[in-house]
Amino acid sequence: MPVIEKVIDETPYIRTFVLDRTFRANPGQYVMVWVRGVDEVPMSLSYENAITVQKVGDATSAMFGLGKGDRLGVRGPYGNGFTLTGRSILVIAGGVGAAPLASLAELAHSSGISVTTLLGARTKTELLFAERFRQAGELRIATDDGSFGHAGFVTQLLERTDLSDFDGIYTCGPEQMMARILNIVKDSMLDRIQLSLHRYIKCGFGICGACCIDPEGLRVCADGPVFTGIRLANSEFGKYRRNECGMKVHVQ
Amino acid sequence: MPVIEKVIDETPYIRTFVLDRTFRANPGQYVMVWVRGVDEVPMSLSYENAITVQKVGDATSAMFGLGKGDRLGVRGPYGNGFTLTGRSILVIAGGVGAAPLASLAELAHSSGISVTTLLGARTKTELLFAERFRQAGELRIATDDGSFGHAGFVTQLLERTDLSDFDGIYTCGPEQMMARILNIVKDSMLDRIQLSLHRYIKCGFGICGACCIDPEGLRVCADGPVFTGIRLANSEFGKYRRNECGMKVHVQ
Amino acid sequence: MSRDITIELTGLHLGNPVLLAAGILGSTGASLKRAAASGAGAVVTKSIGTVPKPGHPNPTMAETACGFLNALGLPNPSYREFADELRVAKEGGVPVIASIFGADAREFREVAEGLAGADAYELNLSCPHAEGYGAMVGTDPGLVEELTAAVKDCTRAPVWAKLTPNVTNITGIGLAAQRGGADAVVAINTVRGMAIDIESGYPVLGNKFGGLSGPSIKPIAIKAVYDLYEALDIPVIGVGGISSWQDAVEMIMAGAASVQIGTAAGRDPEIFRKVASGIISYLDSNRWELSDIRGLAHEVTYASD
Amino acid sequence: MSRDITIELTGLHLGNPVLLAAGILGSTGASLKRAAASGAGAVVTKSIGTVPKPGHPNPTMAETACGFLNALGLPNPSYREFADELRVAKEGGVPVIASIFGADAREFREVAEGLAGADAYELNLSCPHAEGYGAMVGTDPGLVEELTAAVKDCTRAPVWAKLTPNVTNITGIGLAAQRGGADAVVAINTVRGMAIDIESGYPVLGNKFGGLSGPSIKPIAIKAVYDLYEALDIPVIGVGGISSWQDAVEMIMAGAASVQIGTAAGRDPEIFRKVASGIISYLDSNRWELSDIRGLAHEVTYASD
Ligand SMILES: Cc1cc2nc3c(=O)[nH]c(=O)nc-3n(C[C@H](O)[C@H](O)[C@H](O)COP(=O)(O)OP(=O)(O)OC[C@H]3O[C@@H](n4cnc5c(N)ncnc54)[C@H](O)[C@@H]3O)c2cc1C
Ligand SMILES: Cc1cc2nc3c(=O)[nH]c(=O)nc-3n(C[C@H](O)[C@H](O)[C@H](O)COP(=O)(O)OP(=O)(O)OC[C@H]3O[C@@H](n4cnc5c(N)ncnc54)[C@H](O)[C@@H]3O)c2cc1C
Ligand SMILES: Cc1cc2nc3c(=O)[nH]c(=O)nc-3n(C[C@H](O)[C@H](O)[C@H](O)COP(=O)(O)O)c2cc1C
Ligand SMILES: Cc1cc2nc3c(=O)[nH]c(=O)nc-3n(C[C@H](O)[C@H](O)[C@H](O)COP(=O)(O)O)c2cc1C
Ligand code: FES
Ligand code: FES
Repeated sequence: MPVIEKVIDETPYIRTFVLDRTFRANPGQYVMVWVRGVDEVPMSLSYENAITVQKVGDATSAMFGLGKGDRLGVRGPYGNGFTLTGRSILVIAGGVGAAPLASLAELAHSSGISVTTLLGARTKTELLFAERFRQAGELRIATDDGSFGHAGFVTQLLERTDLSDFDGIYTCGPEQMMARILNIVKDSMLDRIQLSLHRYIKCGFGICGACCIDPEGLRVCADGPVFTGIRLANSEFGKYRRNECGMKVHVQ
Repeated sequence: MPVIEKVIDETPYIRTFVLDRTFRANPGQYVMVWVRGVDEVPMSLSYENAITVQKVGDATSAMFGLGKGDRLGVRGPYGNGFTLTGRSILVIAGGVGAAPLASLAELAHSSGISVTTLLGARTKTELLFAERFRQAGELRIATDDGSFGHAGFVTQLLERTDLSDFDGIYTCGPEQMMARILNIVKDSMLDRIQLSLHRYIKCGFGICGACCIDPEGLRVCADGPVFTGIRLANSEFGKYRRNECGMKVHVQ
Repeated sequence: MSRDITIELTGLHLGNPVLLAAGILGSTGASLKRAAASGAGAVVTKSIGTVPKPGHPNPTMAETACGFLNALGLPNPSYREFADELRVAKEGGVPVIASIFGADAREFREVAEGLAGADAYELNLSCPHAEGYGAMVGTDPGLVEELTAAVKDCTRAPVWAKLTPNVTNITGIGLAAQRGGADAVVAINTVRGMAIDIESGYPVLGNKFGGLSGPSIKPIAIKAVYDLYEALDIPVIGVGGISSWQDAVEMIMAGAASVQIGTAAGRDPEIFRKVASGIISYLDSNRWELSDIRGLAHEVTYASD
Repeated sequence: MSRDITIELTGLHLGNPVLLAAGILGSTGASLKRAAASGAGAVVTKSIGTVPKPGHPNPTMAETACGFLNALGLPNPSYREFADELRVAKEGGVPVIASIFGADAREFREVAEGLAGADAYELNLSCPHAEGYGAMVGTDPGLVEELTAAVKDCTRAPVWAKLTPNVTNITGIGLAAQRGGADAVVAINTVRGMAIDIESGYPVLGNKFGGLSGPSIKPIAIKAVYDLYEALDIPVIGVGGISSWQDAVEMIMAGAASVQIGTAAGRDPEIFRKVASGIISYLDSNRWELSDIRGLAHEVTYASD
């Protein structure tokens, strides 16, 4: 089981845990991280050997108590990850959704694909991986409180962007943000937008059914977490998800 | 499970069953042959795709009732097989012991090693694979009843043979015959003689212990069935073996 | 590939004998429909109870040398929420069997009645890792008979009793279900098991122990089905470690009237079609009907007989 | 690699806690000596009874997806013949434990007395495939207590009771052995299982069914040892699916005072030395003593506690 080699404070609520193990993975694939005695939760690989974690509850808080030399249980990588295509792509990242997208942007850049990133956060200090996106291409920033870049949502930046410049759109962030994005892009773009979903993941093996989304019964943990817009257009996405019991809860 | 492609009458009591499957095996390795509803018994591979069976009891009689198109359960190959070394070898085969040795002789011949075979049987019609040995080099024959070749035992042929001509001796046959051979060859030859043993084989996996020989606890099924003379010189070999219960029985 | 492998199972007509097992991908109507579209002859839902249950804390699943351990802990949204999923599932066009659990006869009946419309009920008398449910009730022949009778009493739909292998005598439990009026038994649920992380000493499951599934348990399931087939008059539905058509044929030869696939269906949701067509080719090439191989292992002869 | 892993086990002093399990290669004095020379801390003989037994017809063993099925059927030359082998085995320089079986207390006692000189006796209350022996007696707590007491009564040597996992409640059987005076319990024997040849319908074992061993059963054994460690006061000896030092450490963390290796020792007779030295390196690199990890899985803490 991997040992934590380094902990990087990315923002006041987000830390990167660099592990002593490298995973061969596509950007967008995730691992199941076991914080012993607490919980096991899915986390995207933010580097080939790291995860980047936002403190939101029990397991993530427990992780914030760990440091260099501590161990995490890690299994995976799981899921499909993003598929890179075309010569010019648009990346839209909200909050900790930047985690799987930064390495995608880097991979695209090093493959000669031109990258434009729209990066959003609540406030300036919560912007994640701005420098990585900047190195990979053009970067436009939005903060809810206007402390940096555009004052407002990344979706507003998107509305001002000419989408015909791009062969593909890649996004990860709060579901409401991604749902709005899906409304903004034209129908003709639906097969060229890839969205990484968050759903409650129990097994990660594609066996237990906890993460299935309506109406196709697609498993976020194994068929996803990345889906094209076409797959999601007439789905539960943006409307509801399921809790640990399998009950529908509305996406706020 | 393999299908029998052809049955060849080798002698009145010995038949070769050609299977529709090829085994990658060293000469001297064996397979476990399952005659359903009857028994499972060890048989050397006499060709890469065949076994050659002497009718002696229940399982072998049941096999004699099978023909083209019937199936046999076969697992393996198991055991070590013979190790070929040197430029000139002596092969000594008694009865159905010729089964593993004929392909050894052929392999040696095709590798440019000179082969001399001493082949023995009760009577002329029971001589097994004489033609294969002849093709592979020099062949000398003994029959107990004198119906072909030397009248008497192969061990008498051996006593007349100058062993200094050979880099290795390979033998398989009745235990009494092989024990006598071990007495005839000088001590200096013990590391150059390889003998293939018959012991009661239950599992073939080296797990159950049924085939262990004293005093080293060597497993005939997994460490053997081929051993060098050195390994056997001060062993139970030629003196006793064990029956299905694990009781010692004298080698008659 | 034209041989008929449709079967009548406890009065249900199935296009093929390869079913989705309970608790695998069966937590929503959509995922049950997906299994139906992937060729399952019928689908069994996740086990449903009287009240919403989140199940055990994660980790709820872990891989072993040749299978999986799970301790999901019967997460379910209760029959009230699940009734809707059942309706969606039935759009799949194959029989939908509601797997139900409860602590006593009253609860079992409440869930069965709440899930009216199910084509059959499978009583979970066997989940090895939920306090007070599943195998906690399924190891007691008296309780098994009582619970089976209680559900039989409140529905016309067939009732299947799913058995745990974690007992001294599974046929005794099977006979109790039969006495209670079960139309079939399903064997086996997972085998109790555990794994420990040797770097920390922590059991790898949040619930510490759980149930073993997958290839490791196939020989255990085959033996259970073989014994139940000898002892019972009602059909036996075989489940445990089936990941190929060969495994399904083996289970049918042991005596299974139909088979269910769990773990392997998670790995490959298309497995139902593959297994069914594998069975067809197998029968074709041997010029056999499905009925020729059912229970065949009980009919072979021995020289010593 | 200098850490001390010697243990005291029911009064026996063992150089290391890695033992040869009963029935694997243990049918002759020579093969037991070989296991001792390969680094086993002690060796257990094949189970021995009152009269010579050829065991079941071949096939007596078959490979499964992740383990083996066997139905040897307790072949043995009787204690009269085996007494000599025991003497030879003791030349190996490690404790030799005589595994014994019988149909009743009188037979158990007869074999124990006939194998005087054994360093301990392991009562086979658990072989799943021999009519009238093994698990046929080992599933009844009353019998287990009686048989254990009978052997305790006739020897000063320690008595170990080997348990079957094929029961509803293994700790109940373990407690019965403890009441009977057992100095330790050994868990687990093989898990009942079966496989069928799909080309013919024949069960692959001559005895039709048998016992499953190897990696498949490790999670089942870990759970049994974990439960027995909680319930009993006497040491638990862990066996089932151990093929590496990691597996041995896992078993010890579950609560095993020592471990036995069966199937894997057939595959690699040198395994004892490898496992023992693996345990030493593991302890070294964690700066632990063997006693630090024994039962560790029972001591870990949970946020929810
Ligand atoms: C494919 C995928 C990739 C993810 N990548 C990242 C990432 O790179 N960085 C990051 O910070 N977060 C990521 N998440 C979200 C992360 O898994 C949750 O933030 C984390 O599980 C919260 O755990 P907790 O115990 O701290 O919170 P809790 O107190 O348990 O709950 C807070 C919220 O976290 C979510 N959550 C809790 N458990 C799970 C679970 N097992 N599966 C999914 N969501 C859960 C629920 O929405 C819950 O309401 C990802 C989620 C998914 C599905
Ligand atoms: C490594 C090895 C290779 C062999 N190769 C050949 C071969 O190529 N051709 C051939 O004809 N024979 C071979 N044999 C011998 C063959 O296995 C026996 O002749 C056969 O098992 C007899 O079975 P049965 O049921 O017909 O006889 P039974 O009626 O069962 O017994 C007759 C005798 O056969 C022997 N035997 C029976 N069962 C076994 C068993 N499981 N393992 C070992 N011996 C047994 C015993 O000595 C027994 O006394 C080989 C044996 C071994 C150990
Ligand atoms: C993740 C998982 C969840 C399960 N949930 C249930 C369940 O809710 N109800 C039930 O009766 N069996 C449940 N089972 C048991 C399976 O239906 C099946 O009996 C068992 O897994 C053996 O089959 P397999 O080896 O094909 O998986 C579950 C099994 C797994 C692996
Ligand atoms: C071929 C074989 C023979 C066995 N014979 C015996 C026996 O005679 N007595 C006994 O108590 N256990 C016997 N066992 C059970 C083993 O001692 C052990 O409990 C079981 O195999 C589980 O351990 P493993 O997975 O390491 O093999 C036998 C097991 C095998 C595989
Ligand atoms: S989390 Fe279990 S199927 Fe996706
Ligand atoms: S036959 Fe079982 S060890 Fe050799």
